[in-house]
Amino acid sequence: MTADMYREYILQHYRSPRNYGRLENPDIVHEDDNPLCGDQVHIEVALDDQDRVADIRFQGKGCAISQASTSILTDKVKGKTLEEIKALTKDDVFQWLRIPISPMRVKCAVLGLMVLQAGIHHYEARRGR
Amino acid sequence: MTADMYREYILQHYRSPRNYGRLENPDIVHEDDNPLCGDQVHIEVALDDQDRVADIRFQGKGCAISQASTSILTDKVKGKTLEEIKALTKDDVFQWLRIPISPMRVKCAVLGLMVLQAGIHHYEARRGR
Amino acid sequence: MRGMPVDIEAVRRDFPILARQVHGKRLVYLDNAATTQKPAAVIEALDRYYRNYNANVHRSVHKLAEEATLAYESARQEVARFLNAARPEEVVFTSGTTEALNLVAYAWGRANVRAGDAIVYTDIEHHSNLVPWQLLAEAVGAEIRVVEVDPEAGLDLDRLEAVLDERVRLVTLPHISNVLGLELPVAEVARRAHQVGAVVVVDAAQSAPQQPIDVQALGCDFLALSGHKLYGPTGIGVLWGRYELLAAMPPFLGGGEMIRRVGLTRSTFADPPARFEAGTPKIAGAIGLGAAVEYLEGLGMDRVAAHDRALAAQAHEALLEVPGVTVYGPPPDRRAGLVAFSLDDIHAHDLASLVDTEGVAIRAGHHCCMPLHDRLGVPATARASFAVYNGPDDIEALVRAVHAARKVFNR
Amino acid sequence: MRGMPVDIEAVRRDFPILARQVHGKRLVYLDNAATTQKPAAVIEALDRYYRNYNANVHRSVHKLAEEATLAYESARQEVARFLNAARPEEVVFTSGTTEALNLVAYAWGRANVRAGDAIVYTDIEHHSNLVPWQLLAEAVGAEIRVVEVDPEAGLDLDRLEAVLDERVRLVTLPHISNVLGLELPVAEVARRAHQVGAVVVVDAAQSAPQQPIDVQALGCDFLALSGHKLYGPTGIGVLWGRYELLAAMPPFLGGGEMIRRVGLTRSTFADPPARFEAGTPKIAGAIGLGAAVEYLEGLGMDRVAAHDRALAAQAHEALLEVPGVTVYGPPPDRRAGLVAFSLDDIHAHDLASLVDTEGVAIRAGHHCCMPLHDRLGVPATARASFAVYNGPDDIEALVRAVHAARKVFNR
Ligand SMILES: Cc1ncc(COP(=O)(O)O)c(C=O)c1O
Ligand SMILES: Cc1ncc(COP(=O)(O)O)c(C=O)c1O
Repeated sequence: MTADMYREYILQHYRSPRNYGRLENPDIVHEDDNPLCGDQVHIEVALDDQDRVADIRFQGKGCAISQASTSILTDKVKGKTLEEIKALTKDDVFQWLRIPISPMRVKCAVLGLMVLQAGIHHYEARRGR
Repeated sequence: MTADMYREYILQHYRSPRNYGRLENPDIVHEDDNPLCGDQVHIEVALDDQDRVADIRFQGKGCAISQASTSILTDKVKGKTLEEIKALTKDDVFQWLRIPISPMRVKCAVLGLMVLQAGIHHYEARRGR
Repeated sequence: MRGMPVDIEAVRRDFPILARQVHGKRLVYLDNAATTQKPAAVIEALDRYYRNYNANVHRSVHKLAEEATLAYESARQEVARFLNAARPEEVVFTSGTTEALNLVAYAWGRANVRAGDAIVYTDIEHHSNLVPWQLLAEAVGAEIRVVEVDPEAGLDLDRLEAVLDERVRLVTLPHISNVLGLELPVAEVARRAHQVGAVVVVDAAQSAPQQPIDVQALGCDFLALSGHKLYGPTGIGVLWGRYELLAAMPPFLGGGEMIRRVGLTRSTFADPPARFEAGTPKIAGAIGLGAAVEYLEGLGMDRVAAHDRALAAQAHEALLEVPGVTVYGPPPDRRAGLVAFSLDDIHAHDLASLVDTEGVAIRAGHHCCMPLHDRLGVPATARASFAVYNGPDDIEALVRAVHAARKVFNR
Repeated sequence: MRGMPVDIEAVRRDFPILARQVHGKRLVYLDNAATTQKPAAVIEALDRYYRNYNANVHRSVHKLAEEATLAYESARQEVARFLNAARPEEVVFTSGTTEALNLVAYAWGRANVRAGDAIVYTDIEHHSNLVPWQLLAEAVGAEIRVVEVDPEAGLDLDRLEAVLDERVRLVTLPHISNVLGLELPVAEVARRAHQVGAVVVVDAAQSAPQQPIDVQALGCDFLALSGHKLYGPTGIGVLWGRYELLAAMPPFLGGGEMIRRVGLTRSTFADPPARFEAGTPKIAGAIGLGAAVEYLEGLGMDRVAAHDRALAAQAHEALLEVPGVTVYGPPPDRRAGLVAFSLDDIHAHDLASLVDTEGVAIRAGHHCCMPLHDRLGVPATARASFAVYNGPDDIEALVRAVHAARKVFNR
């Protein structure tokens, strides 16, 4: 049932997102939107010297699913290496969310991950990898 | 039944068309084809001084229905005025043919009439009517 | 007869899908502006075609081809009558409104619009009546002039006059906005556009299912509609065009059927409508659309119009009573059969997902009207749109579901 | 399994239309190259869609829209598998082969072919693979080069080489000729065309229903097919294109769905395949085509190919035994599943009308190949074309009917 998508903790992430805002000196900055519904996510990442996520912030607008899942994502990837993040899939996001994502909302749920991974690709391309 | 379209007298008109050939000094000359099946009809008409069909000839290539119906047409319009010919309809052709024309063959059956009527229109336009 | 309302219970029995449940609830289908459901008459017409007389049309002489051709051409006649076209040859079957509008933009547009000419449209267009003209304008170097429409008051004809001059080759507008439920004064627009020699294109995707269409009374030059929004199949639509205009237009798609004579390097083309129906036509689609139009004429388009508008007005008023709801578009008494709205700062997708759990199907998004949503200042709205099988119970279900959604977000 | 022939009786039970009679006779449907009949699996897939989950796709979040979207996208995946496409996004749904070829001619062609460039096609093309390129050549000032194909021996690759140089931007050809039943060596053509940097377009309207298609093995760049010839619904077709080419192409039709961001005067566009599917898609059509492809895969395309070719060879030989018959195209052992022929100087339409009275449906005409018929020196031919539900009894019926027609004309 779709109503299960709107569990209390999802709405809490939506209302009071974790890691909201910007960073002083981010290594990675990327943003994109989901043109279907207009959801927007902007992500900034600071890396430590081993290319692990030292800090991460995001800002965004959009539906509860896209914003809550990005909020959860930012918590989950802290301390992870870029390689580990690139290996994440939709299924990882679904597991973190612990709610049934209806097919038409998948793009909302994974928007944050897509933006983060695209940001990493741009970062690596810039660094000539 | 479509086989009825191929009655003996239809095939006779097809094999030995009436009024086949050309005229010495035609007043009206027109030809056209049915692009669907490639049927062609060329008609020439000589008028008397009261704008009646004094003589008519045709040549053509194509299916039995188009050629036979044009052959019959040329017989039927002799002595008719241009006004009378312009008033002829598909139904007149069907009556002369005395066979059931299947809907997909209507264009074949009326090709001769269409060419003759178009020829009259061009003729009248040329004479400034 | 004409004065009597639509018998909703009888109509509902005509639509097989309404028997189904969604999430264990009765299906309350209020996404009719996106696509309508199909009466059994249409579904069975398709079935009959495929089970009994499927064949390619026009070009074969055998029995099945004969039956298919007659059915296809009689569908054209039915649509012509439905639109009050001067002749059936003015009805070109396309795959939908979108292809119909693109056909005009490519075939008429590329031949008639030149660098420095101007194209006029409104700021409430559906993307399908926006992008084709943008592509045309870019290809030929034409200018685009946009007429602002007030979401509530409608089109001010003075604003139209302000952009009309002899450089304007084409004016296009929606008959009914798919977001605002606003009807535009097409006949008046056509009269004024014709004074500067412009051609008038009407996007009737939303109006054709909702009210009687008389192309001659509207006085427009082209009109586009979609079968799937008109209780007919997907993949079929209509471009109606004035015959003289169609006859003067170069072809659009090249292929079988639209030719007169094909040579290895040059070809000549058939008369309309064949000229614009390249390739094997959408045979079943056209036959299904013919059945849909017949079904609607059985109900009477006047009654359909009254029905849809009454429901929309009622929905508009009922939604306004839900705290936090904003409704977009004209007041209830001037509203066509749809209502777009938003609820507090709940995203429209969340709202639509939540009401879906109650069996209520509404649409959420920009409804292919991004520029209008930019103007309204919201990225997305929710939209309930009405059809002949909807009734007051559907509106009650909608309002209940919206209340419930509000509770979820405010708990 | 693979080695076993098609079980004709079992297959016939899958096709409801075969139960019907024509002029009191069993329907012998041999007009399959024009359009095939549909198995119950396809008709029922359409029916299920309209009765249970009809909704617009992609843009709504409610339950029906979810079901419709999943079904629509899984049809894309099935077609991608059927063609061995590298990815489903290479499959663009169109209204048929004709629209698919025009899409390439407009979107790819207008962006990539310039004045002085050359386009290569054969002299056996269907009008749908001729007129779009003629319109393109005229619009941009390109040159057309025609490769002659020998009706019996086929395409001589040296003749192709003779017209290939760096000015050639595009080479297009039919995979199987709809008149000659001749297969062209697409992979070889593609290899040579690619050596001069040309893009290769394959008209697979006739081959897709008749043999396994592997776009990667063919090595072509675009491939077009029609659903209605592939046991699927009318009004649906496919353009397959290599992803990099599709991704680099500007849009064709403008409208909903194909956009990324729409402004009042400028817009940006979605990635393929959405970029090329403007407006509400042919939803039921795609779902029906998916069901058709599934049905064919159940039979096995290798077996379908063996079946159709065996019948065509048999028909070819049987027809040659009728006095006065001329058959066009390659010998029986190299013939794909269709036979075009003429009988004495009886016009093909008369022949088709007469065999129709025996319940035998064949096609007569130029089969949208006027230039080829000019070359063959006949205005029209009769054509029998075969499908999985045809059997030797159908060929017997055809030959009997042709004999009878001969008698009518010779009496
Ligand atoms: C070889 C060939 N190409 C193209 C077409 C055009 O297909 P459609 O009419 O379905 O667009 C056909 C069939 O008519 C064909 O046989
Ligand atoms: C006003 C309007 N115009 C055009 C369209 C496009 O119609 P289609 O998607 O059927 O081509 C729609 C519906 O989507 C519409 O509501």
